[in-house]
Amino acid sequence: MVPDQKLNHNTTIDRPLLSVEGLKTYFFLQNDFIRAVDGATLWMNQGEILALVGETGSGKTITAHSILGLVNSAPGIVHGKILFEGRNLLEGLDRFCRIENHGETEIVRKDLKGWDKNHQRRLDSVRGRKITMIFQEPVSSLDPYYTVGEQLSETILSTRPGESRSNARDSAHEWLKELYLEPPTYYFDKYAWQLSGGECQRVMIAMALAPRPELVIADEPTTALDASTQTEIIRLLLELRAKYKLSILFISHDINLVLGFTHKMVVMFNGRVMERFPVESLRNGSCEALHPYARKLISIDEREKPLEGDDDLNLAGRKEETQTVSSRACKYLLFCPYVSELTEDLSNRCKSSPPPQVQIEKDHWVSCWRFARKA
Amino acid sequence: MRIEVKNLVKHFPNKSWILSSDDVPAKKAVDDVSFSIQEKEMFGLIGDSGCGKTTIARSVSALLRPTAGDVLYDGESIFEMNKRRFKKFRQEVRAIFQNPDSYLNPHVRIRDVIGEVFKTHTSLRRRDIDEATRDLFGLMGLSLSFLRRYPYQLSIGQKRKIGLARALAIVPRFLIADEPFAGLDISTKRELTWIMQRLQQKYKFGALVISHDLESVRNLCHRVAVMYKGRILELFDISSLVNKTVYHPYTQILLGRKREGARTLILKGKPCPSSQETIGCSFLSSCNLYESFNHPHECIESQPKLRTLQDNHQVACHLCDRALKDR
Amino acid sequence: MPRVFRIGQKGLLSRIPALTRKGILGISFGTLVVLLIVVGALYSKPYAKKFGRGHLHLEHKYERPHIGIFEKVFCHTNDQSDDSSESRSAGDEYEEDDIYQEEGNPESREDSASMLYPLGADKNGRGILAGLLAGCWTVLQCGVLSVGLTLLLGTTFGVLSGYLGRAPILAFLKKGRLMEGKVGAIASSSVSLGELANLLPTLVNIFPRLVLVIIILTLWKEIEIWSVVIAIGIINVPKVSYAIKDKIEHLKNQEFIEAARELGVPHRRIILKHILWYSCKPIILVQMAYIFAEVVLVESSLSYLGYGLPHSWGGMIALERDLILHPGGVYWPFVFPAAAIVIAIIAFNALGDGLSRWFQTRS
Amino acid sequence: MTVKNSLSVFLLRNIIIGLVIIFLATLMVSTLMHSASHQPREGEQMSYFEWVQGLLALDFFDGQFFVKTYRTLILTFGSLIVSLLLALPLGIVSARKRDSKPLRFLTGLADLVCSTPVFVTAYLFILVGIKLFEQSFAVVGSERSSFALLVMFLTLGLSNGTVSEIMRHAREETVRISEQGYITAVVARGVNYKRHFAKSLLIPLLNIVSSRMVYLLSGAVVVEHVFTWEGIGKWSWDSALAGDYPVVMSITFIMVLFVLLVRFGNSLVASHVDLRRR
Repeated sequence: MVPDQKLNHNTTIDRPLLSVEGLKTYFFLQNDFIRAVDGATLWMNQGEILALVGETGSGKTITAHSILGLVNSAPGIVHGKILFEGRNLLEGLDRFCRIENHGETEIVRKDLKGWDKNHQRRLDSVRGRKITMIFQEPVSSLDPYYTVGEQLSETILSTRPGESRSNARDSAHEWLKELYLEPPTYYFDKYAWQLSGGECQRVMIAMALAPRPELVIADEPTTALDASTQTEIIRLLLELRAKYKLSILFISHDINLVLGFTHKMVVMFNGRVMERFPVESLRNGSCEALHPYARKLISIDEREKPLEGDDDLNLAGRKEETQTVSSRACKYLLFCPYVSELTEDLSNRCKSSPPPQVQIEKDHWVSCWRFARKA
Repeated sequence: MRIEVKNLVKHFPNKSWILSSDDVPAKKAVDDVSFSIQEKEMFGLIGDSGCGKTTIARSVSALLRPTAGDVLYDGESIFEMNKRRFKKFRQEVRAIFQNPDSYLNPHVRIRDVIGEVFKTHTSLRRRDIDEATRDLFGLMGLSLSFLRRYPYQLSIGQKRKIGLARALAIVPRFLIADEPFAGLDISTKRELTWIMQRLQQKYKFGALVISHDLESVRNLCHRVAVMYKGRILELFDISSLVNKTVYHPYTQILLGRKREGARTLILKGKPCPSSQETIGCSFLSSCNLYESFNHPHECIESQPKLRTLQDNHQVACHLCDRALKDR
Repeated sequence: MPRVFRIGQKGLLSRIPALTRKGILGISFGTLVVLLIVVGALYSKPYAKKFGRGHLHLEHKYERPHIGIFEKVFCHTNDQSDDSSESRSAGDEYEEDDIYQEEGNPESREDSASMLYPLGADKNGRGILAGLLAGCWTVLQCGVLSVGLTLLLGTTFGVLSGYLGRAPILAFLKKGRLMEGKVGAIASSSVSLGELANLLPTLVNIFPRLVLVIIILTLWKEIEIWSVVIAIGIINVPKVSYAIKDKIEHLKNQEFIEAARELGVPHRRIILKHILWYSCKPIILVQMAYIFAEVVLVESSLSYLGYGLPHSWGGMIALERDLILHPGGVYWPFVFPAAAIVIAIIAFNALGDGLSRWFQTRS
Repeated sequence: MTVKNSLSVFLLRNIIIGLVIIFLATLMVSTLMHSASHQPREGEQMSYFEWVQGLLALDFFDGQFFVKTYRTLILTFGSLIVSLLLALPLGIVSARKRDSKPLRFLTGLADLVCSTPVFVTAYLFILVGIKLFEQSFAVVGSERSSFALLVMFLTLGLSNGTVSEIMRHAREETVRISEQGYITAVVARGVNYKRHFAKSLLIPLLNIVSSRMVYLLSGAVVVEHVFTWEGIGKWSWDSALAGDYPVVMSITFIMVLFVLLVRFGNSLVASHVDLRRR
């Protein structure tokens, strides 16, 4: 179990382990770009838990997939830096992809094959070795045709070349024991469809931790699970984090859950980062949300009555409106309650260019033009 | 007018091939559950997936014949109703289904989805039906542009609303909502809750709301039952949820997903091993009372019965009253 | 070679992939050929009346084609199916318009010859074009009738076996304690109404189709259209019924069927409206196209083997069997019918493919 | 229940169903034959039960019968291999590289060419053979050069839409599988995904192959006619026309048995790979 103070004053060294800068991941559908991630910028330090929070379609999962290079539908990643341990995973890939802006229309020229080849080569030493991932649906992300143990030992083998099969089996058993899947011999020969969701998720965690990674990306690891299992899984994650000195990028849509145990929180909306909090001071109320969207998202549980425009948050109904807004404008422009009281040049700025990230205090950043002016 | 569920039991036989006799023990989805819902009462049924709450919903809406037990509507069993009475029941008791991607026929426009309700239960003409549909959408705050769309053109939240509209098109006296909030974002969930509250205060229909987390029914329901593995563990008024006087450890876990609760729960206490089948209390494997009372034997030996702890607060646990004394 | 993603208007050429993806290309090609066949079929009777089809003109044995490009084509020795197919489709346009301009005056010898033999003549001095047109008529008749029969039977069996599903037929025996334990389990779990309804398609499906067809055809003394229609119609039943069965079994996991039941919609209406009309329409249309291709295939093979209908493309090829082994530069008697068959089959397959893509993109 | 038990149950179930189907199929054929319009020759009026007795006494299975069956099986499997060799790589690769124009063109071409009827393909080959190799393959008699055999395989394998069918399925299944969550997970683990991919692709491929078997057999009828290759396909056709009851019955029996065996093997392998199928 994790002692309490380990969370409170965070024992994290201030060396950015992972930092994503201006990442853009697009999809192309029916003659139009779906800007799943549109210039997202976030960073996390060694040994801390960063929560990436947003609603469905805010591009948090796509961000995670882009970090690991799992986006395989065209055009995919078109721009940005992904620095892991100071090394850019997209080093020199921009020569394969050009973005041309002709006023509002945007043209992307991407050599998919060349990009892919080089990207994979850069990822080889990182993916599955230093960065691993835990997925949302545990059962469907395990191969139904191989037993759990086979897949686990296969993972171990692939990370430690030259290891004998029997050793791999043994360490697989150890890992199963470590995740309280007792007796390991029983679970080793099970198929994913013979186990419950929680058990599958534990196996996934074992697979994610077996290579002794630096960073674990947990993509909504508890959403598909039951209430009672959720807490167990998170407990496990924290326990193992303390044991192996992991950093965790925890993606979730459930703020209440996240506020419980993370260090920093990043709120995403429509593929951009809106605000970044130190969770501790947010919990004890010493800092409060400044961005209208973040405030709406966080305070939503206290309110009994709806704010006006609450139902507008899902964009699917308002596609035609979003198309009228420039792709460079602030993503929240359509819903921003302050639009009316903005000054002329400010509103022009909101419409014309993406807001910068402004530091309010330590670890508290907002990307909104209103504060850019103050700062 | 009330709905009463009496000792409902439902077994699902394992899929039987030819030559494989049914010696395989059938899966007990619902195991001797009984509760009753008064008129104009919102009754919440909370539990993990696979605890049998959907089975209960489907038997209450007469889509599934229980193995044993009965469901009474106005004191009359819904499985022995005559045709006319049953048709009336179909009109008065309506359900919202679980999966928004599949309870709307992907090839049918929304207009016809709603229109079908009127076609089945009323003898309105085309024009009147369209009129009624438009009124309904106005009431639910849905834009009329949806009428021409197909389900795949809507977001999950909108599909949910359409499902609600479909259920309330002809105002029922009783609503069965199976996971009406599953898979929704917080904001959309909120909005849907507000809509349901408003309509309930307007039309005063009773409801059986099924959900997997306690929070979503907190300010919707009047009474809540917590289920686990086909049994009801705790049954209490919403007031005791508000001032946190719930006693069963499982309910406390469910409640614990509130902020500081989550914190304490996640940080204190050890990860428990995966649950095995027991003859005793079904919750034994992850019960912390069981730990703190150093493993009393009655928990292992007998399945606890649902018994009254305080006025209209029932718990099925051997240890809860002891825990109460110790407080 | 960078791939370009561009918002907004695109050139016509760059749209072609999208068109194929949506299946519009396939659909248009298919419909074009279908129209050609229909026109040919309709025109076959008057053409035959005008210039005669049945009786022999032995002096015209292996008359060369009277359309220039074909003479050029057949100066070259070897030919592949695809360029001959081009020539065939080109030939169609030729037929139609020079028929229409020649309509009035077939008196002068050359004209009548060039009218009779625009595509040359066969061993018995019959016009190839006349045979092709007659074949169009046969294919159309045969196809429409037998596809109709297939759809009727297939839909019935499919709906029965899919909707009844695993409802055990002998369950009541178990309930009535007539059969205990293993036997009861066997009976109730093995023989379900659905499987019973599925029996005939299964039986038909395990037979080599041509063998079954010939066995069925021996029921009649001589071949007429009905026997062929029934035989071909029956052997295609499994395709439809399986497709519909699978669809329904997929639908059963969807909640909207249950939602309709909850609403109180009667079973008959659920089957007819929700299952057949709303959900199975696409499948039925797609299967229709594929089955039409099958019909062309089987019908031509039948008459190639000498047990089919009289005026058929397959028969025209069969007539030249021995010629094919040693063709002295005489290819047209079997190139044109072969091209006709191939194009027809390809067109119907393309139509089915296009339809399925079209329906996929629509939902 | 344990795996071994379930396996035996599974086998028994398949065998019983197979027997029932064989019985019904032969019964159906015999009724058809009896009600056929031909007048059977003297002394060949035979009832179903007599035939069954003869079958159990193995009367009909003389050397000639086995030779012909053997020839047809050779033809069928050979052409199956041919079409698999062409269809599988095309289908899978075209699904992996969706936006490569030459591949799309190639698959389209194969799709078109391979839906031609058998006899047309046969004549194309014959013509090509005559033009290029100065020899015709349609030699009367049973002995063939291996080259001629190959041509027959090609003929049957490349026609009647077998190739296009298998190709379509391979393509669709490849797309479906590569969208599965577990493939993504495997890639994210940095493990080589090919093993997982192949194993998931196996079952659907077996299904389509076993379902194409019937079509190949019926195509064999025509091929044997064109190349005068004395197999049971041609034989069944002729004897059906002649109303030769015992021969037709036993050929039907053999063919149905063959098809059922193929399916049985398919479901056996499938249930071995995927335990859920038991």
